[in-house]
Amino acid sequence: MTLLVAENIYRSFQGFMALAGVSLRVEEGSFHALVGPNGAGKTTLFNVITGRLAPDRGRVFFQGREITGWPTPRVARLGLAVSFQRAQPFVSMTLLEAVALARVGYQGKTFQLFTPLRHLVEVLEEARWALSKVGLDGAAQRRVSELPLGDLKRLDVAMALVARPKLLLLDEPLAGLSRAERRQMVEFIRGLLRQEGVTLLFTEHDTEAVLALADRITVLHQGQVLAEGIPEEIRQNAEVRKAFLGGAA
Amino acid sequence: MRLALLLAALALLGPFMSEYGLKLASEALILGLYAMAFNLLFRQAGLLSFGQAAFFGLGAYAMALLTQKAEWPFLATLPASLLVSALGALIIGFFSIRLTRIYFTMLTLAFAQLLYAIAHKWYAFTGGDNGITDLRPPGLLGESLPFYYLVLLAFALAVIFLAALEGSPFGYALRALRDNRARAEAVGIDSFRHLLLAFVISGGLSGLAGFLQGALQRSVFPDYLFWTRSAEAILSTILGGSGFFLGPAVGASAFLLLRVVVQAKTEYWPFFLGVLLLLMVLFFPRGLTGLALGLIKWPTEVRRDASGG
Amino acid sequence: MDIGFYLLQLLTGLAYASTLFLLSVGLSLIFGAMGIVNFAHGSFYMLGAYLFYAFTRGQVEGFWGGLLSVLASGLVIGALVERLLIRPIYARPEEHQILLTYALLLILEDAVRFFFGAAYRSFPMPEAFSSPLFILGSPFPSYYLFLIGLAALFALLLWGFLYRTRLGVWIRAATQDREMLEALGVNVPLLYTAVFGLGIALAALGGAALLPLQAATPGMAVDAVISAFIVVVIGGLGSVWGALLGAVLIGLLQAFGILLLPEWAMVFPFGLMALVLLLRPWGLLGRPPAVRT
Amino acid sequence: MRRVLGLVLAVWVGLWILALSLGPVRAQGQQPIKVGALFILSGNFAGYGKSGSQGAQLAAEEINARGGVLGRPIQLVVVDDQGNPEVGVREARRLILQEKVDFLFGIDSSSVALAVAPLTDEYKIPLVVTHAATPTLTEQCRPYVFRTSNNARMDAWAAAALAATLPVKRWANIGPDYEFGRVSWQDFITRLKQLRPDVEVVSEQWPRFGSTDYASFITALMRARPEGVFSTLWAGDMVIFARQAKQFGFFNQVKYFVNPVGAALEVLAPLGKETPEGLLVSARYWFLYPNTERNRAFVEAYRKRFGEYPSYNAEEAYAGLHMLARAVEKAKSTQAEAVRRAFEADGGLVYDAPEGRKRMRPEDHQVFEGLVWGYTKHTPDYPFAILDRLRIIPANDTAYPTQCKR
Repeated sequence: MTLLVAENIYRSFQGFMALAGVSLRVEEGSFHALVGPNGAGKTTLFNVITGRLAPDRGRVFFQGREITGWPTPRVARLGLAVSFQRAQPFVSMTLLEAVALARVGYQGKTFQLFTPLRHLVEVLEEARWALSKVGLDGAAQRRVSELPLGDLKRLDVAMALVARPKLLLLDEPLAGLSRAERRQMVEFIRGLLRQEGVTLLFTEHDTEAVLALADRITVLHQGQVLAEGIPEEIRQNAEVRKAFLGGAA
Repeated sequence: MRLALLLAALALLGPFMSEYGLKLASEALILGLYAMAFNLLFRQAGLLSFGQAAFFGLGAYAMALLTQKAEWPFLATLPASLLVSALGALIIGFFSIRLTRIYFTMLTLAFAQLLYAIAHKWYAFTGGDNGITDLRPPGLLGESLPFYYLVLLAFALAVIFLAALEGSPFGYALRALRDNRARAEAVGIDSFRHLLLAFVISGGLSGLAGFLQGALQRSVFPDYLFWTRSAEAILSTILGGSGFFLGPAVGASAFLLLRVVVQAKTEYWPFFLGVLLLLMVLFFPRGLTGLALGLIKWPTEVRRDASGG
Repeated sequence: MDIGFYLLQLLTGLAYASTLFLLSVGLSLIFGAMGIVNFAHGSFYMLGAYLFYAFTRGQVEGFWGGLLSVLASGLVIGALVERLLIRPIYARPEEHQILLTYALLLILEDAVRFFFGAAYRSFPMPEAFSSPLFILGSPFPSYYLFLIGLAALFALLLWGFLYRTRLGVWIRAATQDREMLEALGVNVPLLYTAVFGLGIALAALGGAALLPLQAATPGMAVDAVISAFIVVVIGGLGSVWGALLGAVLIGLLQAFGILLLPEWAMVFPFGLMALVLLLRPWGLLGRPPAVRT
Repeated sequence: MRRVLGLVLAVWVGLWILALSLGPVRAQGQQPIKVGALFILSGNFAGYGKSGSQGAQLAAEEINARGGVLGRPIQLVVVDDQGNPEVGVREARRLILQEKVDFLFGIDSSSVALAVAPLTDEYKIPLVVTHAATPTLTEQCRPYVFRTSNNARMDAWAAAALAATLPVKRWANIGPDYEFGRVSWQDFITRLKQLRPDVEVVSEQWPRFGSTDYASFITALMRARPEGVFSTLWAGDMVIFARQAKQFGFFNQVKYFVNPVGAALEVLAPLGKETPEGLLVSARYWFLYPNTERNRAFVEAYRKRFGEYPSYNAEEAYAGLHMLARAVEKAKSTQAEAVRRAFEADGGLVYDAPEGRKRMRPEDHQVFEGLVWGYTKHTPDYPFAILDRLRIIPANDTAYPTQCKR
């Protein structure tokens, strides 16, 4: 079953056409990579899907239901979680509180004014699960403001994971990580997510990681889909090589 | 736990205070409640509202008009005051929350001043600048001690509610929106609805403070809606230390006491108050509470809890 | 339909606008360049009026000299206040600036009352402007024309300064990107001192220039700061032309509004401000804040 | 250093909390009669409050010089109510409960007077109002509130009585947009229409109270071509309006400018030689009237003590305190009920103040007195304009019937 459909998306910023008729289909259970040089429109497409930006033209469907133009919170509550390229943590909280709040957020139950967060047993368990999945369960009580960048990235992923999302969007999960951390994140994505049966749509520059992880790839170039297919097709595709490698054989 | 201790102490202190001490303590608690209501918006949601006087005044006028013109019994006007000020907050919030930073602050100021002008000009209904007088609650509540306990009860309930709210999912959601609005929205937190509810709660509590102040002062005037009244909430909160849960209440009582004490001594009290505020901003940015905690060196555990960790 | 009267009413509106512009342009400049919300702006306006009275000791001959000395002392006072009080709190959040400037408001009001007493201080009308001009038969005070001219002159001077001089370019750049300026080797702290000094000097001059038509009273600061905020918010925080437009709008609104609705003169400014904030929050000529991605 | 500063601050504040809440310190020795005076000592109207407090101070010194009242000295405690009703109530309570005053006194602003008045019933402490002019206070007929100066309705009626004698049919108004301005105009024009049904109103202008620009209002007024303009602009508003209107040639076109509070020295002094001549103005007291020994002695004493001429606010406070002393002597007690009866006894207490005879009306505790009007005129021996061609409106012309309604 096709989980996410983006149909003929157009989006421009003061004349600059960021997306010119992009279509994308993400099958359930697949690991779909969205690749392309900077400015190709990857993040813009992400923002359109998550509702941060409304498309000029085109429609977005999730589980067959149209969500074009829905605001971000409503899209998130459908089980479409996103983790940003630049981790933006909740600095005033501990890790456990941040992830637990994310859980309540996805459930749409943040309008509870009287029951303390720390009494919501189910939520805390889910939060600890998500933290353990990204290897941060030991630091649950530490303050977010004291975390190094690498951990912040993993916390951000945990905040998406805690939603038990149907579709997880990762915007350049490897950006800014050291070689060791990158290898660890790739392992995490391949091993864990398969296990949880999560469908993943992610953007990434590191072609080696993309080829290792993705079972389908869409290549964006100057706001248009240059090519789409399984990793092998993409590797041989002349167009892709020309665009990426500047035409060198 | 510390909260309960403090409230109990205030309750026990009641009978030992002089008549004037009771009046002063009541006003300090009322202004403390008002500053705490402001700090809900300011500290939790990161919104610097300059229009809290609008809700303070609405609550006071609701009580005054209902008791004077509609002959309602005093306590019956309490829910009405909360409702009117919360409704006012809903309307003003609906328009203001879309804006950010200084523009939000300025729009809330504009709305409050509009209400001030209306209260000032609608002579037939609000009595204009003659205000509404003779609002002494009949019977028991007209006496200082029972009224002090009413104020203390209102203050206690509000503070307990705010403490619970701070630890609740809603409180965390507000702080998430303040820390990083985009990330909070990405985890399903709808910023407009959460901030509006926080605005309405803050408005209702400010209305409660206005209701009590009107009864304490036995009169309500357009001045309740004037911008200097909104500034008072900000000054008290920063003087007391906005980073601490009870900071605004400490700041409000200190602000009131300083005005009363310095004013009794010299005609140039604004000068001394100004110098004190200057010192606070430059040397004690964490406010009196930060200063006090620094001095007394409480065990760090308590301090972490006090700052609503 | 007597054109003469409506022209006269237009002129009175512009006259009121010029007083509002002189009062508020400094506030807009300071907020624009430094993002400082200066609640004591009205107090420096009041200080200018009282200093003008002190320098000239109320003697009409001292008029022109008085204006210049107020401008100069305003610059110095502004620079000192920035250097000693504002600089330590740049990094601080907005509410600390509000608290500090509010404290200044309290201190200045009492200092003025202590030195000058509570009586109203006014200044005789200089002879150059004592005889009114007759426009289509009805007299119009020449001093108001002087004020309109002064406001227009300052608008032009500021425009030239901000858009045609290197210092001006730096000041405008400071609003967008302070780091970039520092990268270019601009001494930003000194720039801020200069801007704050200029803003305060303008406010002080505004206060002084109005004395022949008004009177200095100990409580004028609180009222002045509210009028200044209304003008600046309507025009657009940080835009000098915005302050001019905001002032003209309020001036004309009063001049013609009182013909239609004399009852509601008091509500006009706040109504207009709320309307502008609802439709265009960053003001008519202001720039929308950088959209956070 | 910061820690020490903080410690000192904390201890200082703590001490005061203790002092305030535990009760007052009782003054020993001969029990003085304590009078708590509320005046505006900061902001735009500080000038009025200062002269009021000076007048009261002079009276207290005179009373104590002759042995005080009932053998007890009068102790005046002056506080700043800032013209703010809430501050007024808070300070009044402090005076009653902390300073244990026997009487409250003074009050410039009408809203403060209306806010403090209910406390007189609650604490049985009499209040003598010497400046606030709102007729509403008189209509409330509170048992322990007394006003020893005339109220705004009396001024309006006096103005109407005078206006009726002027050759003027087309009237206009420019007044501050709040209760005092509104009610005064209402009373003036209704009363004038009773006396001269032929008058008509050609324009009403309502600048915001405390505004600093009247240009548009002046031109709008002049367009309506009124022959007479009634105005209750006072304090800084009147000073600024007069200066701006003069620039427009307003006073040449408008023959009669009538302002019941225009003759306050707080207005005439700052205007100095710039005051337009021929304005028909009044104030509750004009220091050059009446030309009696009593008044000259008062003016001289005040001038020697404070180095300035007494304004109406100073004389009203002076007379108010003396009248209160007279009532206490008559009552032989400072107890509220006794003092009330003393004020009301045999047709109402009469007191010969520097300005003339004051008689307290028993029903609503409002003093009725003759009012002095005059046309402004410059003379070499005063730095400000004085009143010429005086017109005295006798008390019974301004004594409107009692209307007690609360």
